[in-house]
Amino acid sequence: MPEAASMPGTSRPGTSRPGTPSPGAAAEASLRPVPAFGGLAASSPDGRLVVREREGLGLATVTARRGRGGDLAEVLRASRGLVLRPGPTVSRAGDLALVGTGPETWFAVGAGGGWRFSRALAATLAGLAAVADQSSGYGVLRLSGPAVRAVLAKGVPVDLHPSAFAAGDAAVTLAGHVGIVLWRAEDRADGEEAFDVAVFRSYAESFRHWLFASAAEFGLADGPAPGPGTAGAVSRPA
Amino acid sequence: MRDVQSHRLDAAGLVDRARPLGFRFDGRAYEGFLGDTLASALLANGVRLVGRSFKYHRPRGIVTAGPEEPNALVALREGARREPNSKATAVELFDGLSARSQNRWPSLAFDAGAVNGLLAPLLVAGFYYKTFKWPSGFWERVYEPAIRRAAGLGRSSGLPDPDSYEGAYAFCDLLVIGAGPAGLAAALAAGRAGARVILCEEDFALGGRLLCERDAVDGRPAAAWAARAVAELATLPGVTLMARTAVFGAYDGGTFGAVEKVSDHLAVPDPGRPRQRLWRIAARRSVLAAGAIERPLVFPGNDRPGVMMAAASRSYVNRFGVLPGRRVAVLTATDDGWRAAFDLAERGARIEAVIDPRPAGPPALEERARRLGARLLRGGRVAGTHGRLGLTGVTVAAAGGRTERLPVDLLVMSGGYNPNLALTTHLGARPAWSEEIAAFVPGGLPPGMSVAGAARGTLSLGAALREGHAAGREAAEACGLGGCAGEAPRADDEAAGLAASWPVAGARKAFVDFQHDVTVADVALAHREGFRSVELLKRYTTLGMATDQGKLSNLNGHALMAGLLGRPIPEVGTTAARAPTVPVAIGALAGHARGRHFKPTRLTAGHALAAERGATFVEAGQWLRPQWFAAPGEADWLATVTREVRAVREAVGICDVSTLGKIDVQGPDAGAFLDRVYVNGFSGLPVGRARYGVMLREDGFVLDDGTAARLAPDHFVVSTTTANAARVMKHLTYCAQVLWPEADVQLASVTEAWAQYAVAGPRARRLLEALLGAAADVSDAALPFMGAREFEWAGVPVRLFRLSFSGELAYEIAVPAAYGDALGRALLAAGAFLGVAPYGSEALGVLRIEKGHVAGNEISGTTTAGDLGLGRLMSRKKDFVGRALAGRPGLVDPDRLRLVGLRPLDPAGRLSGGAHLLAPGAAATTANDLGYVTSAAFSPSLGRWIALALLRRGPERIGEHLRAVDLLRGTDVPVEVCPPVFVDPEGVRLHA
Amino acid sequence: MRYSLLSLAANALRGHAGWRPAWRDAAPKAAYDAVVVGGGGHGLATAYYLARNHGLADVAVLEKGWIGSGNAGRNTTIIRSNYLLPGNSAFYELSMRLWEGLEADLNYNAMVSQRGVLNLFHSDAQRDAAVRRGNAMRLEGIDAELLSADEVRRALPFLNFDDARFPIRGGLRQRRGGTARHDAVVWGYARAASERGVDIVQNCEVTGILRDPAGAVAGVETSRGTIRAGKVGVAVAGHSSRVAAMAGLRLPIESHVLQAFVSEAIKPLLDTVVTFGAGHFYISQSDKGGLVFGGDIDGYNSYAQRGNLPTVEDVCEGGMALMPALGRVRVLRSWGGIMDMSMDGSPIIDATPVPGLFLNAGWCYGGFKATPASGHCFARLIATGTPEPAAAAYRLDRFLRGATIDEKGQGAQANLH
Amino acid sequence: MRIACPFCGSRDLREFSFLGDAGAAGAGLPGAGPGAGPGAGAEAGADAGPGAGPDADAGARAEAVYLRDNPAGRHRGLWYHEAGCRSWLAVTRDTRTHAIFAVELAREGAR
Repeated sequence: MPEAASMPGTSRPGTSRPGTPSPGAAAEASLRPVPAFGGLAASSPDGRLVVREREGLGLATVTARRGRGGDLAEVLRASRGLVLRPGPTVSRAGDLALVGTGPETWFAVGAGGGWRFSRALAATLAGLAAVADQSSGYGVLRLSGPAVRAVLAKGVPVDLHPSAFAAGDAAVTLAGHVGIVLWRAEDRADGEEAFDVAVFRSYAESFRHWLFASAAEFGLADGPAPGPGTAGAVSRPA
Repeated sequence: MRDVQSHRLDAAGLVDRARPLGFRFDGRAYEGFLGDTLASALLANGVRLVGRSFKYHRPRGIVTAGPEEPNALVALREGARREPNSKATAVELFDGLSARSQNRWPSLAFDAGAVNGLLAPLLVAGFYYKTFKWPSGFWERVYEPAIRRAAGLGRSSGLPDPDSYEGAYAFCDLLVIGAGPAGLAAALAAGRAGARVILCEEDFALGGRLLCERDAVDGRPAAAWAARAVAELATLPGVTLMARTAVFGAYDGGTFGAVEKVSDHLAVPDPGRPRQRLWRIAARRSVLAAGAIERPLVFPGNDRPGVMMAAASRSYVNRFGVLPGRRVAVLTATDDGWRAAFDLAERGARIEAVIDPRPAGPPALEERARRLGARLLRGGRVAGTHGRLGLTGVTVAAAGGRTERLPVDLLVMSGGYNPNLALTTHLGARPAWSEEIAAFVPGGLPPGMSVAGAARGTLSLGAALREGHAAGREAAEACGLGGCAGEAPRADDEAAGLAASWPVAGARKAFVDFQHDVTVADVALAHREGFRSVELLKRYTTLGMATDQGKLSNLNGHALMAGLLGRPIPEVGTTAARAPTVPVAIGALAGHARGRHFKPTRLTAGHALAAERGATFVEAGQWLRPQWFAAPGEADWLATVTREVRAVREAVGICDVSTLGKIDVQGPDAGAFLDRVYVNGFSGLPVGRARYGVMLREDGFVLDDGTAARLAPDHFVVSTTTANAARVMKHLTYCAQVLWPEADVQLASVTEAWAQYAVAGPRARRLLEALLGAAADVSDAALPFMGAREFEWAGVPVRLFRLSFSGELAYEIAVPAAYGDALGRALLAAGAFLGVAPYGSEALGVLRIEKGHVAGNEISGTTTAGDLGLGRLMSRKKDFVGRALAGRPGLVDPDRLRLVGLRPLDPAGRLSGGAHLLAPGAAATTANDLGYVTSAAFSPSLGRWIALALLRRGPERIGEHLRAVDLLRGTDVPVEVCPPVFVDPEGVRLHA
Repeated sequence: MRYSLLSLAANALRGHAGWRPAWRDAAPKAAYDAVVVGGGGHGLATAYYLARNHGLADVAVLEKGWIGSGNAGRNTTIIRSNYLLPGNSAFYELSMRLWEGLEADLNYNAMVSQRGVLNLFHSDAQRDAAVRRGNAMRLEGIDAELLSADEVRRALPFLNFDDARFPIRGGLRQRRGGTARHDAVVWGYARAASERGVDIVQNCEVTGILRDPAGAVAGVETSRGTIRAGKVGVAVAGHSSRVAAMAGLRLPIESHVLQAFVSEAIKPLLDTVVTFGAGHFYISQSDKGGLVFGGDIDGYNSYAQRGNLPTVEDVCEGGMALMPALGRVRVLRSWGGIMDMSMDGSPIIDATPVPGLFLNAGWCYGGFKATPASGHCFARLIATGTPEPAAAAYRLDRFLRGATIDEKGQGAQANLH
Repeated sequence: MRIACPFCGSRDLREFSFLGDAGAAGAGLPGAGPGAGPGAGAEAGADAGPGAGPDADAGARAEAVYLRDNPAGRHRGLWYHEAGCRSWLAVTRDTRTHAIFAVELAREGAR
């Protein structure tokens, strides 16, 4: 209990006003998702760093059942045309990417689908892997531009030089005190390097502060937090 | 009105005379140039008195031209940006710089503290150990405050540092430390071969001694060659040049710490830029090319302003275009020192004398000196110096002993060179002694490091360049890069010839450690009293513990001790060097993590909603949780919490419980796995059901508690407490990977993936019915207590558990966290007609205390399941983590403290956490201590304060009267011991 | 030679030529009644109290390097008795009482400075724990007081109150706590022990423990030859496992490195000892002006007297979070000591299964403040074979019995204590 | 210090946490694998008393849990790549020099 307070007052549970159900909360309402970074999009004035949240992704952790990694790879190849590369790398096929995050463990990224993505993946991998939906668990930012490595170097203790971290390479690591999953994305159309960073949702604001502080010298301005606001209110189906 | 630069040369040097910079020292305005240090600018203006010494407050001037400076310490900048103890020799001049002298009162020229000098006979090394012991209590009140006031140098502003700092990581094939001749050559060789090279230089200019000496490299003036080398390095794609960056520590695995002074050369940092940046550099190889530091000579009065190192005098005249003195005496035990006479004379100084204690030396030097009109005193010495606040003369003694006073304003000295080898010893290697240069040189080296140039004891320029080149080439080759390293640069192999000139006992007021006022006599006293190991010498006299870290003083002190012991210097040894090699701002080492960003802040998906509803937030580990939601008119938090608790007990409340840990446990062995990590069984749990479980540590004490629900035969979701979420995940990972690697079980933390609200109170079911409609049947039959369901509602997957922490009819409803905000709003909207109230962690705490549920205050790491009344959960039919050690006698001792409830005998009595329990009439002693209050709360349901407590033989004492005694707050409350469940002990509400 | 202002003045007149070594640098004899292994604070204090309290002066202290070269000279000089558990609080309070009389007893100014120790708390749960601890202290007769956040602010206005990630909600203060000059404690005990006839033998490393045919201790093998003794006390914290292994013993101890730091000397800023409750950080200011601070151990077992950067950064982050003015104060030196991290965070002062071999070990971070009581209790154990009541809980078999003394509740993981 | 994680590659010390001597892992446990374990169907007996009774084996197990060789030299310890791939690693390292000789996944080199 906090330290000091008067003896309890005599206030009654004043909010207790029984009545009738509110029609606005009808069961058939649909819920609007709030992206982890609130749909963050920012750029330094000269384009040296561009930050954009990748919204609506399907995300899942995939862990092979004991001894079934080979079967899992085979099923992915057969069903999705995805050739699973070993180690901390990204394996891609179409809209599906599997980021190697640990032995026999992947961070699966689908270009869309949200929470439904993991359902489909789990069905594909039934008996071969544990699949856990993480589409809400992480926010994913795409960072790109000529300053991107200089900014990441301020918190990521991994060598991201192209000679050490090539296209398709991935790392589970830190950005400052925040854990991240990081992978080299396809280079931008102008040839500049791009990285995807997945951050646990609850850390989004702290990561965002670190990112903007670290990129301030490149002109990425820190504005008001575009965190969850009223955007998530219940809305009726259109 | 600014002073003219009286000692600035018209030409010469690398300062930019077109860029004048105004600055102030002790309030007086001066002018210097871009490229100056504060020290060179002060000298240019004829300022010689710069500071006062630590103990005797003796006047002190500028001795060196680098970061080894012991004397010229100033307070830099004003206000919250004040930086005490800044070395004027390492401060880059900027326009508007302001500096003040330190450790003096009322003024630098007249310092009352100088009275200490008169007391010097009493204030010898370690004097304080022998006195100030009497009378008792005087130490803290009288002696110590006086000593403390006198000690210290500069003053901290005490204000929050307004500038920012940051860290950064860098990786390279080769780290070159020092951009002097050897470092430039190494970087060129490796860079040309294609290596990723980082070249760090502490100075703002690259070139090291090349900028300060009148040498030639590859036929060019040294400084011009350095400029060309730097220009070439800048074109090499793999090379990163880092000026103003000091490598301060070598750590394991080829990791180095370095601090970059990003903005210290500016009045204030540019927007978005930090003041300093901490680099952690991981290097496959490293070349230490940090040069060497010239050693002072120890003679009477060697600390007077106007006595300067010979190499420093050349830096001032050659690099900064400043003549540090007009009438000069040179005291040198090296051929190298003679160069100062020639360089200073070249720029107009009159050389009065060259005193060289060596009996003979190269005739060419003597001939050249004679042509300058200087007197030569071979085998001579300096017997004393004169001048109250600055040098006005020296008394020299010729070989025969005849003394003579010479009028000089500058005395330069050269006692040989100490290689800058500290980084070689950070991982434990010890230096080796070199008779050739009479100094310690690198012995062992950290893995992957090589040393080149003066840092290795190589004191000729040509050899340093060759060594640097070779080291760079070899490093590139070791990294598999065989590209062309080019040719080694060429320069003269002029020898620096020297003879050891060690201080001897007996000289008066001859200083070994300038800043700490350690004299020859102090070292002798330490020897006399048995402090003869160099480490004991250091600790007893404080030799080498000043801000210059003994860079100038250590070897002279150790040599003196060696002489007193009659043993060779290498046998006496040297003290261990440890990081940092230069003092490093604490702000730089902390970087971004300060203030509100000291640790990350974790926010739930319901945070914005809670904020809108007026929540007060509280830290729960890294999370922020709503503590309560104050309503208008409520007198204080207790009124608020009381209302929230009543809402739950009488209507319905919702509480964001997303911070609880959630671990997905899948696989054919998931049930068997949980049987092993929980004290109770889970493999028999039906699908669609949840169970409360307790985990133990291997030592048998409770680790955590929570529920696990079975969603499918091979799929559980385990919940943990907020505080232990990471620890439990780590523990389960350990169990799965290390203890039972053969188990087919897969773990994933899904804490972040789900937003979860508790919906609690007699109207909870009605709220859910209103919310979910036909999507789910929440009747008692369909979802009984401890039931768990998954279904889709409103387009999202839902997990609905019938769990209760409050003891009321209650549920926990979870949706993917992206929909958490919407769920919270939907719950409030759907429940408005029921009087739903959001409640915070405080009400949650009250509710659980009323129900006797244990939490962090009870699961403290020292309680057993039995202590907490959970012993009956411990299965006897299976083994589990902690079972064996839970059976140790100490853990099953009936005398242990066990969980009970307490209520004050006086209904108005108030209880507080941390009070101890005593029997009525018992004295307040440890022997009578029966236990303590773990958690206390005002119970709105009972209308009185209640508490949980851990009490010796607690359950046996139910009904007894005791006292809850809080000696800190002065309360003594008679209480009755009762069962820990205060509300609805039969669980009727729970099963409603 | 007695130390006093008078003797100092008298010597000053003679150019300080009259001083004698503070202790005799003895060569080892062939045999002693008792040998103490380890010339740190604990070993020297043990020898002193053996001579002073038990009349046992035929004692040698064997030090492998120079006296005080281990943790005695590598700590942050804090003294306090603000312990929670009965097994600890009585012992550390005995130590505090001995500190309070130490200088008169030793005729040596060890600069015992009772400037107070303030432990900050940052949450209601931490406050409850602080109150519990404070009350436990008061029950033991130890001074303790609870400070509100406002009271802390009045005392230490330069702490971070306005922009803190974990706001300061108050503190628990022990006024009698404070600091002492660590090296002087070593020298004071050495001088006093030496005056009572104890041989202090430096550069003498123990390489083996001699046993008689019955298995009892008969002496030690050293780098300076065999030394026979019927009683051997081991006080080599940091290296206890290595010496115990010479007698075939395994200990509930892991060796870990703890780093500490001192800043450049500045004028008085901080007049007490402060412990940050929301990070691993504690700080005080030495009489010379340096801010002395430290934090957590590096976390991996080690015998190298040095640590790594992550811990350096972690400590400095704590410092900046607590005292934002530290940004422009510079770290001057760092060092690492090897801690005997015991499995419950509390020490061991006990006889061992080897007759005649006694063990003083497992001090974790607590060794310096314990110096006087450790020596006092260990001397009694060695001399009489029975433990001092204040140290009776520090038994070697407590882990097997389940009678651990776990102040932090971390369990059997050495690096968490 | 840098540790070469078999999965992630060479990583900075700050990503790892140390547990203790690899030899002490699971010392307090019976050592049976899940297949042989009495896991299935094991429920707390309704008649179970307050806590387990003294265990005859407790002393021996406690010794294994608490006592350490604590060598100055080569040592095999368990580390957790907490901020990386979350693998438990067995790291063979010299405790005097911090030189690392071998790093393996604990799962593969388990007892």
